[in-house]
Amino acid sequence: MKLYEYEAKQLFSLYSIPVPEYGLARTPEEARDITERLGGKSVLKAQVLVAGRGKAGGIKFAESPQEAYELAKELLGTEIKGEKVNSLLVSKIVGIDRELYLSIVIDRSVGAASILASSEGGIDIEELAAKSPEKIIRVYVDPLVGLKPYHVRRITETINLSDEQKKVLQDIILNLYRLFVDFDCELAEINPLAVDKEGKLVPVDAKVIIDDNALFRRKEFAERVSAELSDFELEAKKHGFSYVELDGNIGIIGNGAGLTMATMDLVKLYGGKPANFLDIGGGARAEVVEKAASLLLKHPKVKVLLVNVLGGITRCDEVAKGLVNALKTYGKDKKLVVRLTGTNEEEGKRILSDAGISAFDSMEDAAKNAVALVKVM
Amino acid sequence: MKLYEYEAKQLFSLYSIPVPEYGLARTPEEARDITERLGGKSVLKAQVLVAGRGKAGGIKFAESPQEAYELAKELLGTEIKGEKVNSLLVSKIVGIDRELYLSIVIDRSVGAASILASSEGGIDIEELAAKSPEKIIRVYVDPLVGLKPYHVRRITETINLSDEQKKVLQDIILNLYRLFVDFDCELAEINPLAVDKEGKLVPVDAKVIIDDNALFRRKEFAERVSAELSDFELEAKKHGFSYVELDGNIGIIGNGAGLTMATMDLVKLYGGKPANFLDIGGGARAEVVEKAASLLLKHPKVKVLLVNVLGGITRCDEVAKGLVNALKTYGKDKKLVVRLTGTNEEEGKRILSDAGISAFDSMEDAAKNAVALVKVM
Amino acid sequence: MTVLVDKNTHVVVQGITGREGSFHTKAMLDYGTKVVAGVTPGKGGQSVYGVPVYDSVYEAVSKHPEINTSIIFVPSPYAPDAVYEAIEAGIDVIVLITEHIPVHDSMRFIRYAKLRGVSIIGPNCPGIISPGESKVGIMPGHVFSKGKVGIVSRSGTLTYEIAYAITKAGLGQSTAVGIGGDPITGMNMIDMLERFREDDETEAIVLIGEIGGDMEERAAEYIRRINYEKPVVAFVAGRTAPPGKRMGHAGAIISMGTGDAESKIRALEASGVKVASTPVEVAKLLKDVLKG
Amino acid sequence: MTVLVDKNTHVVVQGITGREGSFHTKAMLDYGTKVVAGVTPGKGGQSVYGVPVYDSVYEAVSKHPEINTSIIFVPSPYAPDAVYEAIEAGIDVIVLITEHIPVHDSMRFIRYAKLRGVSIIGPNCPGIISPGESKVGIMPGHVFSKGKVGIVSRSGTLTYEIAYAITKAGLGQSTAVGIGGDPITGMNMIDMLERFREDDETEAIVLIGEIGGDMEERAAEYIRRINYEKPVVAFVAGRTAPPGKRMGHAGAIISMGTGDAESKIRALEASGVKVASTPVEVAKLLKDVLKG
Repeated sequence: MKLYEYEAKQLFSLYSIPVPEYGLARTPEEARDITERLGGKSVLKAQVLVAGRGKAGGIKFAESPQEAYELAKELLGTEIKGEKVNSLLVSKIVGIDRELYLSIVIDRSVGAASILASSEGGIDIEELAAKSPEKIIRVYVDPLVGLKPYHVRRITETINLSDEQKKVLQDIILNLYRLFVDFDCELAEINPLAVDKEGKLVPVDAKVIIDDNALFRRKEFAERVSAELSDFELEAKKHGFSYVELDGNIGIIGNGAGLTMATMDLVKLYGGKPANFLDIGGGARAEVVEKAASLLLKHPKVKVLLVNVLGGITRCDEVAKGLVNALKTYGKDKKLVVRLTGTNEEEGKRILSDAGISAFDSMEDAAKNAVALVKVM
Repeated sequence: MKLYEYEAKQLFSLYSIPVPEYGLARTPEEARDITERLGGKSVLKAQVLVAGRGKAGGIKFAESPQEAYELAKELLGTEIKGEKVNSLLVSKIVGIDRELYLSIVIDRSVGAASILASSEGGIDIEELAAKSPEKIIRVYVDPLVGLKPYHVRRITETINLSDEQKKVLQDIILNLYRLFVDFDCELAEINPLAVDKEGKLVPVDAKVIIDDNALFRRKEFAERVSAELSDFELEAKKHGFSYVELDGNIGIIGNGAGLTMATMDLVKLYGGKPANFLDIGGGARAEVVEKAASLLLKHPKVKVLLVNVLGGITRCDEVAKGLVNALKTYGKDKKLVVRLTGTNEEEGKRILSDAGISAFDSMEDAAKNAVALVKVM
Repeated sequence: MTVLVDKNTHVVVQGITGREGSFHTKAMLDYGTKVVAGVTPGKGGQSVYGVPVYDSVYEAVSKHPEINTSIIFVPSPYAPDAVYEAIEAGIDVIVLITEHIPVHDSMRFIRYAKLRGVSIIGPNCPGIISPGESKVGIMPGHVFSKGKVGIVSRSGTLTYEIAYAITKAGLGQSTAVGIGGDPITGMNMIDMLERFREDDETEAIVLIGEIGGDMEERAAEYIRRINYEKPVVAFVAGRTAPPGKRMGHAGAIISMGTGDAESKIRALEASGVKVASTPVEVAKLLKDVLKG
Repeated sequence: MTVLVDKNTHVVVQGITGREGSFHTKAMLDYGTKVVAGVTPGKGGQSVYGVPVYDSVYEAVSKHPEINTSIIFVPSPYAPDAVYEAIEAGIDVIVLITEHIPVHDSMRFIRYAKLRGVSIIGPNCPGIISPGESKVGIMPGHVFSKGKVGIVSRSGTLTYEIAYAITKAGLGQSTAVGIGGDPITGMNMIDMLERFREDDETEAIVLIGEIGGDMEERAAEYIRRINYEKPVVAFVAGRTAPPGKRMGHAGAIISMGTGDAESKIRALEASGVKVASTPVEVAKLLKDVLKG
C-alpha cells in the first residue's frame, strides 16, 4: 500500500530524517492556522495517492495565511485524477538550490534492496533512467548482510557535495534503509531531496509503499487499506477475490490469476472489452462462486459475464452450483458464457444444462462467444 | 568481561526475562531493609566474579531482616577466593521444585552461537557434558539467519514441561538470544533456571560474559573493567601490554603471545617458574620496552627477568635501548637475561654489550640461563 | 533424466496436518509421489493418509534419510521459519506453495538458500511435476502426460491449461514447473532454461510469462546470448492489464515503467522465440518447432 | 604450486595510508609481492610507495582486474565493513591482520565468506607467505626460505621462531600461514591441512597450536580419521598457562573445561603427530620424518 505524503513524512521524522515543518489541514481554517504558525507563507499539497499531483494542480503556494485559507477552500473536496482531496499537507516553503534523487526499492531480478541516487532529482526517475542511465548510481544490498558503510560511501562519492553534506546524506541513507527494512517497504523515495539556499539537505517530497503481504506486522496501516477501495473492490476483498476494475463491458471470472488475465486477453483479441479482472482463486466452493458471479451480474457496466474455470482443486460441480444460484437472483438481463473443464466436469455440466446453460470446453470458443453476444446486445 | 550477578539480572529485566525480586546491599542496613521489603526473608549472595561462590560460603539464607543484617555484616568486606565482597544481592527466596539449565555461548569450532539446555540444572554443566552428554540438547544458530522458532522448538521439545511452561521457556530463549547478540556476549547463562513450587520458571542465577573487544560499543561496562584489575595489571593495560600474573619468580617478556607463552613453557621445562606473562606486542618502541621491563623489575616476586624478542616489525635496537634504560633505574638487585635476534640485531646487541649485557641467539639457551641464575640466587 | 524431481524424489510435507497439506498429501500419494513423512510441530506421532507426522524436519530426516525434497503448506507468517528449518535439515529442493509471504522475508531466505545450494520453487507457486515420476505440488495430475516439452511458468491454472493443450496435442511434458507469482522467486526462468538445456528428455521449452518485472526479458536476452539450442515457445498473459494494478499475483503488476506484456513479447520474439496468442496456439507452435 | 598465495597473487591493501598499512606495503613490495593497489576511503588519487590509492575496493578492482587478494589493516570497528566490501568486490583471498574485532562481527563475516566461497585468513593474524613467490602479511621475510614444509599456526612471532629454525636446518617452507589468534578464524587447521595435502610442493606439515578451543584436537582427529598421508610435526604453546586467563590472544584461554595444552598434545600424539617441546626440536623432528 502506498502511504500518503504526510504519513511517509511522519515515518521519516520517526527515523531521524528531518523534513520541512508541516501540519495536516482538513479545513481551510486549519490551513490558515498552520500557515500562520509557519511564519505566514506555505505550500499546500493535496494528499492523494495518484501520481502527477503537481501537474494536475494539486500543489499551491500561499503568500499569506489568508491566501492559504482561500487555496485550501479551492482544493479540499475536489478530485485529482479521480481521487478526492480530503486533506492538505501545509508545509514550510523550501528555498531550493539543487535537487537530488534518492530511493530504495526492491529489485525483483536481483532479489535484493537496491539504492538509487542521482545528482539530478525532482524529475521522473524512470525517464532519467531511460535517457541518461549513467546519471544514476545503483547499489545492491545483500539482504543477509544489510546496509554497510561501504555501500553508502559508493553513493555519496558520486554526488558532488561538501564533506559536511556528504555526512548528512550518509545519515539519511542509513536511516531510510532502516525504515525500509523495519516497515517492509517496496519503495522508500525522496524526490526531490533538495539542497536549500543554506546548503542543507531537505526531503521535499516523500513516497513510501509498504508490501501488502507484510501488513499483518503493521496493523496501524492494515486498517486503512479498506478505506481506499471502491464498493466493488471492498466487497471482492471481503470474499477473498482478487478484483481489478477495467473499462469494458464483458465481466471476467477465472480461477487463477494467469488464467483470468489470459481470458481477458482473449476477449480483447477477439474484439471485445473486459469489464474487470476477478480471480476466485483455487478450490472455491459454490457460495464463493455465487458471490463472485453476483457481484459482476449486478455491476452496471457488465453486459455479458464470461466464466472460465479449469478445475484442478476447484470442482466444476461447485462452480456450476454457484453460477446457477447467482443467475436466479441477478441474471434477469445479463448473458452468461461458461467454460468449464477439469475435476467433476460431467456433474458440473449437468447442473448447468439443467438450468439451461451450455458450457464450452475450450476457453478460446467461450471468449469468442462472449464477444459475439455483446455485439448483438 | 564477566558481569556481576546483579548486572546480569538487570540486563535480564531489560530483556523481559523476569527474575526474582531483589535489591543490592552495600551495607548491613541495606540488606536488612531490602529483606524487610521482600517480606522478611531473603537469600544473600556475595557479588564476586570468581566461580564456586556457593561452596565458599558466599550464599546465606536469612529468616528475618535482623538475620539479614547479621549475615551481611559477616559477609561484606570478606574475601571469597581472593576477591573482596563489596556488595550483596539480596533476593527473594525461590521455592525450587526442579532445576533446568539454559545457556547461549559462542561455539569456537562451529563459529556460531550455540544454545545449550538440559532438564538437569543447578549442577556444573561441564561435568554433565562429560558424564551424560545425551542429557544436554545443543542447537547452533547460523549468524546470518539468527534465532528462528524452529531452533527454539527443538529445545523445548526435549524438556519435559507443560505447554504453558514451554511457551514461557520459548520466550526466555528468544529474549536471552536478543540480549546475547545486542550485548556482544560470549556467554549468557541461567543456571539454575528453576521451576518453582507454583510451576513458574524462575532464573535463580544469571551469568553474562561480554566480549572485551566489543566494549567500545558498551561504554557503560568498559569503564568498570579497569576497576577490577590489580595495580600491575592496570599499569600493563595502560601501556597496552598483555599481562597475566603467575606465581613463579622469573619475569617473562616476549613479543607476541605465542612466543611469550613458549618462553614460559621453556622456563618450566628447564625447571624454573615463570612469574608472569607479558607480551609487548609488535613494533614496540624503546619507551614501551622500558615501561614493560621496569614493571617487572620492580615486581617483588621477580628475581630474574627473561626477555625474548624475535625482531620482525619490532626492532632489536629499540628493545635494547628500552632495556638498558629500565636497568638504570630498577636493575639494582635483579638479573636480566636477554635473547635478541632479527631486525637490527647487530645494533641492538652493541647497545646491550655497551651496558655490560650479553644477549643469547637462541631462546632455549636464554631460558636455561635464566633458570640457572635463579637457582644460584 | 528429468528436472529437479524424479522417481528418486522423497518428500516431506511441512504443514501436513492442515487442510491444504493433508488434501494434497493424498493427491500426491495418489499420483505416485513418494511422500514419506510430514511435519507439524506438536503433532508428532499422528499420521496423515498413512504418512507419519513428526515435530520437526530434523526428526523426519533422521528417521527417513532418503528425504531430499520438501513441500511447504505452512501459513505465510510461519513459512520463512519452515524454509530455514528445511535448509538446515539438509533438504535439496523446497517447493513453497504458501502465498502472501512478505517480500523482505522471501528475499532473505531465497538469498540464503542460494548460498547454501538449495533450490527453492516458489513462493506462491503450484509446484513441480515430472509426469509419471513425481508430482510435488498442487496441480491436477491428469492434465499432464509424459513427453518431451519442458514448461516453466509464473502461473498456476494457466500452466494446467497449456499443459492440457500440449497433452491433447499428443506431446506431453518432461517436467513442468510453476516458479510462482511473487515478485521474487527462488528459481527464475533462466534457472529453469539452464536445467532444461542439460536435460536429455526435454526437446522444447514453453515459457509462460505474465506482466510484472522483467524476467521474460532476461530470459529472452539469455536465449539470444548463449544461442539456446532447444526451441522455445512462449505465452504471456496480461496484454489487457492496466498499469499500477496488481492482477491477483503479488508479482503481476506493471510499475516503474516496466513489466507490460508487449515489451516481454517483443523481447522474446527478438530472440527467436515463437509467442502464441492463445493457449491452444502454444501446442500448435510446439508441433511446428518440433517438426522443424 | 603453493597454497593460497603464489606468483599470480595480486594484492590490494585496504587501509594502505595508515601507519601499519603503508609500512607493510613497503615491506611486501620489497619482498617482491605484487601489490598493485591500495584503498582508503577519501584518499583516492594519492599513492603509497608508488602504489595507487583508490576510494573503494570496487574501484581498485575495476582499474586492476588482476587483483585476487586483499590484505586488511583497517582498525577493528571498521574492519567488518572492509571485509564485506572485499567479498562484494570479488576478492578470493582476504588476509585480515586487524586485531580486537568483536567475535559476533567476525562470526558473521566469516560465515558469509564461507558461503560465498571466499577464503579469510585471520582476523588477528600475521598473514601468509609462500617464500620466494609472495608474502601477504606482516612477517619478516628473511626468516623464511623456499622449501617443502607447510606451516599452519595460531601464533605470529612463534611462527617466525619456528620457521627460522626450519630455515636454519636447511629445510625451508612451501607456504606458512598464521591463521590468527582469535576464537573464531576464517581458516582453521583442518582447512590448511586439506590444502597442504593437495599441494605437490609440501612434503611435511608443522602445526603450531596454543591453548584455547579445540582446534588442535579436531586437527588430530582429522589426521587420524583420513589417515593423513604427509608427516605432521607440532608445537603447542601454553603448557604453563593458568585456566581462565586470556594469554594475549583473544582465543588463548582455557575455559569451560577445554583448551589446555596437555589435552591438545595428547590428542596429537595419539594421532601419530610428533610434538616438539622446544622450537628447535621442531626442526629436528622434521628432519627425522622427512628422512624416514
